[in-house]
Amino acid sequence: MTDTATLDRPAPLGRRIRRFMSDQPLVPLIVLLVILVGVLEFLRPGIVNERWIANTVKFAIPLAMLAACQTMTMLTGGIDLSVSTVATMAAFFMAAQSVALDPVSAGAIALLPALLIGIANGIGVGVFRVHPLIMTLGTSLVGIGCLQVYQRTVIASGARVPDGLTWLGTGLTGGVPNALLLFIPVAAFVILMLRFTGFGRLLYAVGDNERAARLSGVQYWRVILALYVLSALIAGITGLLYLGLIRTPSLSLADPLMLPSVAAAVIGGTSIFGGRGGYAGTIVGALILTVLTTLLRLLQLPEGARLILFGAIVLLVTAAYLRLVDDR
Amino acid sequence: KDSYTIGVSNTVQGNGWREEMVCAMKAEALASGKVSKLNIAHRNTDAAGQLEDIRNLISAGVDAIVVNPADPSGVNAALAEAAKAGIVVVAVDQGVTEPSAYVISNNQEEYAYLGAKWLFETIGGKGEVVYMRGAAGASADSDRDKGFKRALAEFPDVKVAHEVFTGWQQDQGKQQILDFIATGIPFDGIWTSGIDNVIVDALVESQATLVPVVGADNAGFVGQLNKVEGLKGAAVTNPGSIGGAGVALALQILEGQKPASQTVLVDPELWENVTPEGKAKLAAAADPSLSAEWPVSISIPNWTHYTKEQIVACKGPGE
Amino acid sequence: MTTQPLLDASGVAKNYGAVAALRDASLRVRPGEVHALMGANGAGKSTLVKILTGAIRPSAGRILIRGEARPLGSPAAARRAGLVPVYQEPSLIPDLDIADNLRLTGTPVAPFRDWVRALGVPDLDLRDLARDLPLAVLRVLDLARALSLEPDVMLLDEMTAALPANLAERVIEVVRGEVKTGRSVIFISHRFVEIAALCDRATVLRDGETVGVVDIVPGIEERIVEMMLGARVEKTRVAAAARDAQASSGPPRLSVRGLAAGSKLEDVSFELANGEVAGVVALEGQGQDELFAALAGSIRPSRGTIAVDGEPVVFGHPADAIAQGIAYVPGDRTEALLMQRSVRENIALPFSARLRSWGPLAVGRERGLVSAAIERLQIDTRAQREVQRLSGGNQQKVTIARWIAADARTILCFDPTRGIDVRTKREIYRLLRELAAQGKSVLYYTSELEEVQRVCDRAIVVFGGRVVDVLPVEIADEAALTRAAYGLPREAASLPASPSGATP
Amino acid sequence: MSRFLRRQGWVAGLFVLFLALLVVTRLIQPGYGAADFGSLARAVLPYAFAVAAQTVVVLAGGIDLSVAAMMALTSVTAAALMAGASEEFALAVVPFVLALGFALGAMNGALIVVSRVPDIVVTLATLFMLQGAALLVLDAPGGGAAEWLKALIVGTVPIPGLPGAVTDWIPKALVVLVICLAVVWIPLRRSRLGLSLYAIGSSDLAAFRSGVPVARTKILAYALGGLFAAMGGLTLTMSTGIGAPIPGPYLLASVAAVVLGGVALGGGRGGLLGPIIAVFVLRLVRTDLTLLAVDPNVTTIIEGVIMVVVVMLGALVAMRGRTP
Ligand SMILES: Nc1ncnc2c1ncn2[C@@H]1O[C@H](COP(=O)(O)OP(=O)(O)OP(=O)(O)O)[C@@H](O)[C@H]1O
Ligand SMILES: Nc1ncnc2c1ncn2[C@@H]1O[C@H](COP(=O)(O)OP(=O)(O)OP(=O)(O)O)[C@@H](O)[C@H]1O
Ligand SMILES: O[C@@H]1[C@@H](O)[C@H](O)OC[C@H]1O
Ligand SMILES: [Mg+2]
Ligand SMILES: [Mg+2]
Repeated sequence: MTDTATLDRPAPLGRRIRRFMSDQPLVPLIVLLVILVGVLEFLRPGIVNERWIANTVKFAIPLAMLAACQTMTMLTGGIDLSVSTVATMAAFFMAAQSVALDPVSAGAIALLPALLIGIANGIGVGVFRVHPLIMTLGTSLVGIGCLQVYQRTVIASGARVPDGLTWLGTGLTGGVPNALLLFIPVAAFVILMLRFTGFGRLLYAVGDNERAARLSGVQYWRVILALYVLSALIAGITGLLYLGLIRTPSLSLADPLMLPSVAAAVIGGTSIFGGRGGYAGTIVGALILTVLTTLLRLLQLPEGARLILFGAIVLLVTAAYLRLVDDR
Repeated sequence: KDSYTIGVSNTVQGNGWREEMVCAMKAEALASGKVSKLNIAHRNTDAAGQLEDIRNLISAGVDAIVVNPADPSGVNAALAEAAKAGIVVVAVDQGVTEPSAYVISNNQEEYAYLGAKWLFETIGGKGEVVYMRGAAGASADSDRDKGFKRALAEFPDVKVAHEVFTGWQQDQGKQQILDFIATGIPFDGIWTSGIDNVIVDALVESQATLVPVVGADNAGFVGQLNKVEGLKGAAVTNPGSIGGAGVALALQILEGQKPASQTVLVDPELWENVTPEGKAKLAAAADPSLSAEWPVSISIPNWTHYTKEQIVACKGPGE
Repeated sequence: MTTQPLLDASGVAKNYGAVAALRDASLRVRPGEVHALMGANGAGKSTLVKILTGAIRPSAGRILIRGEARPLGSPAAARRAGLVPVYQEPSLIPDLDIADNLRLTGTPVAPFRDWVRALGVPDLDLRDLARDLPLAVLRVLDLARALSLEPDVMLLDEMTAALPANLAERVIEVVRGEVKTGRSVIFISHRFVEIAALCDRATVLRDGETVGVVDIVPGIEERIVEMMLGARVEKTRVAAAARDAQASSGPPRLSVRGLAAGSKLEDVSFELANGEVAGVVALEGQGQDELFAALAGSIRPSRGTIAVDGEPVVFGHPADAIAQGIAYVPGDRTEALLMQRSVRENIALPFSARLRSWGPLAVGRERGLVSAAIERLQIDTRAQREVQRLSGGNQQKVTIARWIAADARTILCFDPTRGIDVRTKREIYRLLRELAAQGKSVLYYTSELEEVQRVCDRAIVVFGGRVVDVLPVEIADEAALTRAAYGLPREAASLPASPSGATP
Repeated sequence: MSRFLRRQGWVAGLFVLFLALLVVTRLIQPGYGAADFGSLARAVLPYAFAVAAQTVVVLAGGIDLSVAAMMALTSVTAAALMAGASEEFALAVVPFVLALGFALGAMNGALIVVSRVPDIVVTLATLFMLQGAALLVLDAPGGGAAEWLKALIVGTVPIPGLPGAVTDWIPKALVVLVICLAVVWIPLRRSRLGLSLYAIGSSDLAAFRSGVPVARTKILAYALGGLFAAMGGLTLTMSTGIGAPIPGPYLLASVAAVVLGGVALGGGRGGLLGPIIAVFVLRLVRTDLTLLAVDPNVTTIIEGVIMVVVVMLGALVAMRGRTP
């Protein structure tokens, strides 16, 4: 049974397109991505080659992974502003611990702060009902502070990026970025989790109507705790990958990805108020932002004009997309 | 008196260079034996925030304030108030226009000029270069821009193929250069404002031609100049240890030894890996034990008195 | 008719995406009449009200006021044209106090106060925040606000649905007085008693079209139902099988002793047997909300005990009650539904709630259970991708279907037929009886007293936070229930043998 | 009384906390006096205006991620216009910059209304745009400020009839702050427009049905936010004597102070006083940490913990209040 069954006469073409878009929200996003790539190729013929695609994908992956955290938390009406700090912490701890430890132990230690911040966020938001914006901002400040204290120990011991991470972050195999080896499973996990697991359902449910979820027996704090822990762990893993890509454990490593990660999720069609959206759109959103960044850089505009265009385009795309998809 | 308290104000946090600067201040304070307490305000903020920090330090009753100014004139008001309260004020790394303040600074304009000139000469006085600046709007960046432009004016056949702001962020810089490489537009050299090792990484990873690269004396980049096969390049010194020199100067003034001039400029040096002398300097300077973002010049002769252990330990008096 | 209609709407249509909420609605209202707007769930009544009051714009149609086309682009414009609504949902600003709410809408305070008093709320403090007031009071305030604006046409969309009997009566009285002054009222209700008592004529909508206009005369009820549904419907009398609750063996399904919760529920004891539908009857605010909330695990009782199948239980969260097979269907469906999610996800929600079902979904099983529940409740799934696109009645069905699918053993229904059309109501009655026949038990609060005899086995009457009487279904007619609900003793004549499960 | 405590309890509590912190400050640094309080007031200025901007918008149910960028743009505009200009010229610059802020804020609001994109996303986009515009105005810190403007926030106000010991504790910066906020806020709060603002924040559907012009009110809320941000930008120029195109740390600080100040993120509940007191508390905490010479890195941790703990406490109090 579909909506169409109730129609007396065929709807006008415009409405049919809209309905199609509304059922297939990925299509307009992909179209937009293709258009952007087209513009790029038009401006600089030859730029769109294998190397460029690999490069774009390499940089879109960490962004898409942090945007996964935003997607999941936004579905519950939240947001996770601690992801960039968590990623940076994981990267920094990894580099510092790798001097003395094997990569696996170092990685485990590196993900520990992620776990702790995730738990703190989950308890604050889920149990104490602190607004996610404030809670994650607060833990992020605490995290940065701890990192700065920790950073001193590194000055003495030095830092090292494990070769495995470098291979994963920067390497290509047959022209294909090795980072996909990490990203594809993560993306598949997030997409399948959201669509086909009980936990995924609950994320949408608490985001749509927390009271209703409660009356159906859903224990909010458990869902939220699990969510923010998961978000922090994904952010932590992103940090490790990003370390392999940039290969310098700076204290502000992942900061520039923070706001774009929110933008990618929004452009990808996830509602910041909860209950609506998905990860496939976010991935395309991350690609769109990455290509857009390249495009603006190639235009050789003054920095100020570049920022203005960037903001304007993000806004325009989001607005157009909402119009297109919102079948009401 | 041998138990001074010294206040410190810095407005960029989480940048290796600035961290080294703070550690140098602590180490110098400890090594001098004359400082009982360092009172450090160290956070990411703007000139207005720095005004607040300096005023808090005045409230705390410190004997001297060493400041890395967010702006040459933006914090003058608080610096003047400090001077009025009898507090010795020393600005490090960048100058201030407040006349009562002492300045001990790296010469930022010269820093850029030296590196750019070497680069333009190395590429044979003509060609296209990529100009990778710092943070748009930061004063160190605009000073360096003056130096770069001065060198550019001396080489009419050198063109800027691409000018970008890295924001002094490693990842930004790396993505920017990878993007540019991917366009296939030829270029003959790269000048960076200290975001250097990731640029070399990018060239190597993307198997692009290794063009000459100019950067700062950061440990990571110096290591690359020594080791990376086929890489021509130069590191221009920009010691973060200037912070230690600032503390030393403040102590001298407190002890009654005023310097001849209000402003002391530490001139940068250039270490390239083309000539044997340059290579020797680079080899001597290399320090793989340091974090890649830390400048290798961890001390300034005649100014700082601490040991490497002390600066690396990063502990001040009483810690 | 020679008198010019006060309001004349014709050919009104409204499309929501693919679904036409209204196709061709017309409505003519004369000065000084109470005009009923009737129709089954999803017929488009609310949509028409919103169009007439500028809350939404029609896709097509012509609307004349006193023969003139007036702009109805916004609620403010509609108000200037003399049309003032009371919507189904409270329209006061939750975070403003009443005085500020009045100031915001330019409502004169003195008449407002008078109306509030006339409507049966004597002690209103204008400095109270709207969010702190109970739903019924908010409804009354909305009406009083509309009245004090002295509109030409007042549109009351299921105004009485959430009101207890005493307040509903007051509303009817006030509205009747109002039309004497020459104003008109458009009145939407699914309660025929009210329609008969109040209205002069009725316009009947079916599937977004006006299918007839009738005068309200005795006996018209059957005819209206026929028009609304497009077919004759048998009128069922007492559905409850006369059966003995004691007969079922074993401990009672639910037994409540000395329960107190919140500020209103003082001391309630009763038992609910397996296979029983027990009615709960109370005036507004007698503690019934707290009673249901406590049984559902939503709030913690301050005193008293609850036992399930003879075992004492303590509920800290609705999940605990659900684990015991006790499900709660709130009266306000926006409390129970995920409005942006599909019918299927809404119905399947309880399946995923427990920690051990957080993993992969059993898609096949879920689909089976969900479609069985949809089938059983005959939910109109035309707009199933988002529950918010369903009509009110269908939304209500979804809230019940969820627990049919989850196979709950006990359902706590809080006024589940509020604002629902006759056919749907009957479907729900039938369903609840079927459940009882299968040995399940239902606790059924209703604000419509006549429902007790249609669906319940007995009526537990709560007054002042205590059980004041338990009436067997045979004598639980509206008169008897009303007396009891006001805390009056039974009339001597009708006193039968003590009913089973009465308060000790 | 209980009504007052329920509605204003949080603000009263914050104020007590502020007084307690002042006492603590005196204990740490017995010499802490009027001049130091003046420094505090000046430090508070840009934050206070940022938080005022955020508060109006949040009350109306929105959020403005562009406040800091807006402050940067208005600050550089003022500084660029005043550089080398006469003292009198600044008389025209001030209203111009305020009008600019108002207009840019209105642009934020209009974009939200027209595009139907959520506030947080629109202002995220305008954050980039305003920052870009600031860089076009001045690509490096610079410009100037009229002397009279700078002097406006230095020193104290002699109030005839009051002893110096009292007026010493009334720094000009505080007077400027109070006047600027009061001139906008008090008439607003009393007007129907102010009610509309709370109404759309509390429930835009109910507001719409009550006849409130929702779109217009929303645009106005953002415009007022822009006006306050412009005041904040001006105070930046007044205190530093220059304009800096890179936004300062005012965005996150403004959101934090709004919440600490008892304004519900989501709209409709709270006032301006709470967030302003919260700013004073947060600034004084920093002063105390500096006076104590706490390790600067630990300072960040402490500020984060304070934010989280205070908000958690507030949440706890609110939960207690809900279940009687
Ligand atoms: N936003 C929407 N999107 C899609 N369809 C809608 C929307 N709103 C209403 N409809 C459809 O329009 C029809 C009429 O709905 P409406 O709510 O006006 O009916 P109603 O007469 O008030 O019914 P009820 O008595 O059940 O509330 C229903 O079939 C409903 O599913
Ligand atoms: N602003 C809106 N945007 C989109 N859909 C809306 C909006 N307001 C109402 N609707 C939808 O329109 C339909 C009819 O809404 P309304 O509240 O009138 O009906 P209802 O609750 O079914 O009424 P009742 O049960 O009282 O007859 C519902 O499906 C509702 O979700
Ligand atoms: O080299 C730079 C230094 O001079 C500046 O002041 O701070 C950041 C550094 O990277
Ligand atoms: Mg209706
Ligand atoms: Mg309806």
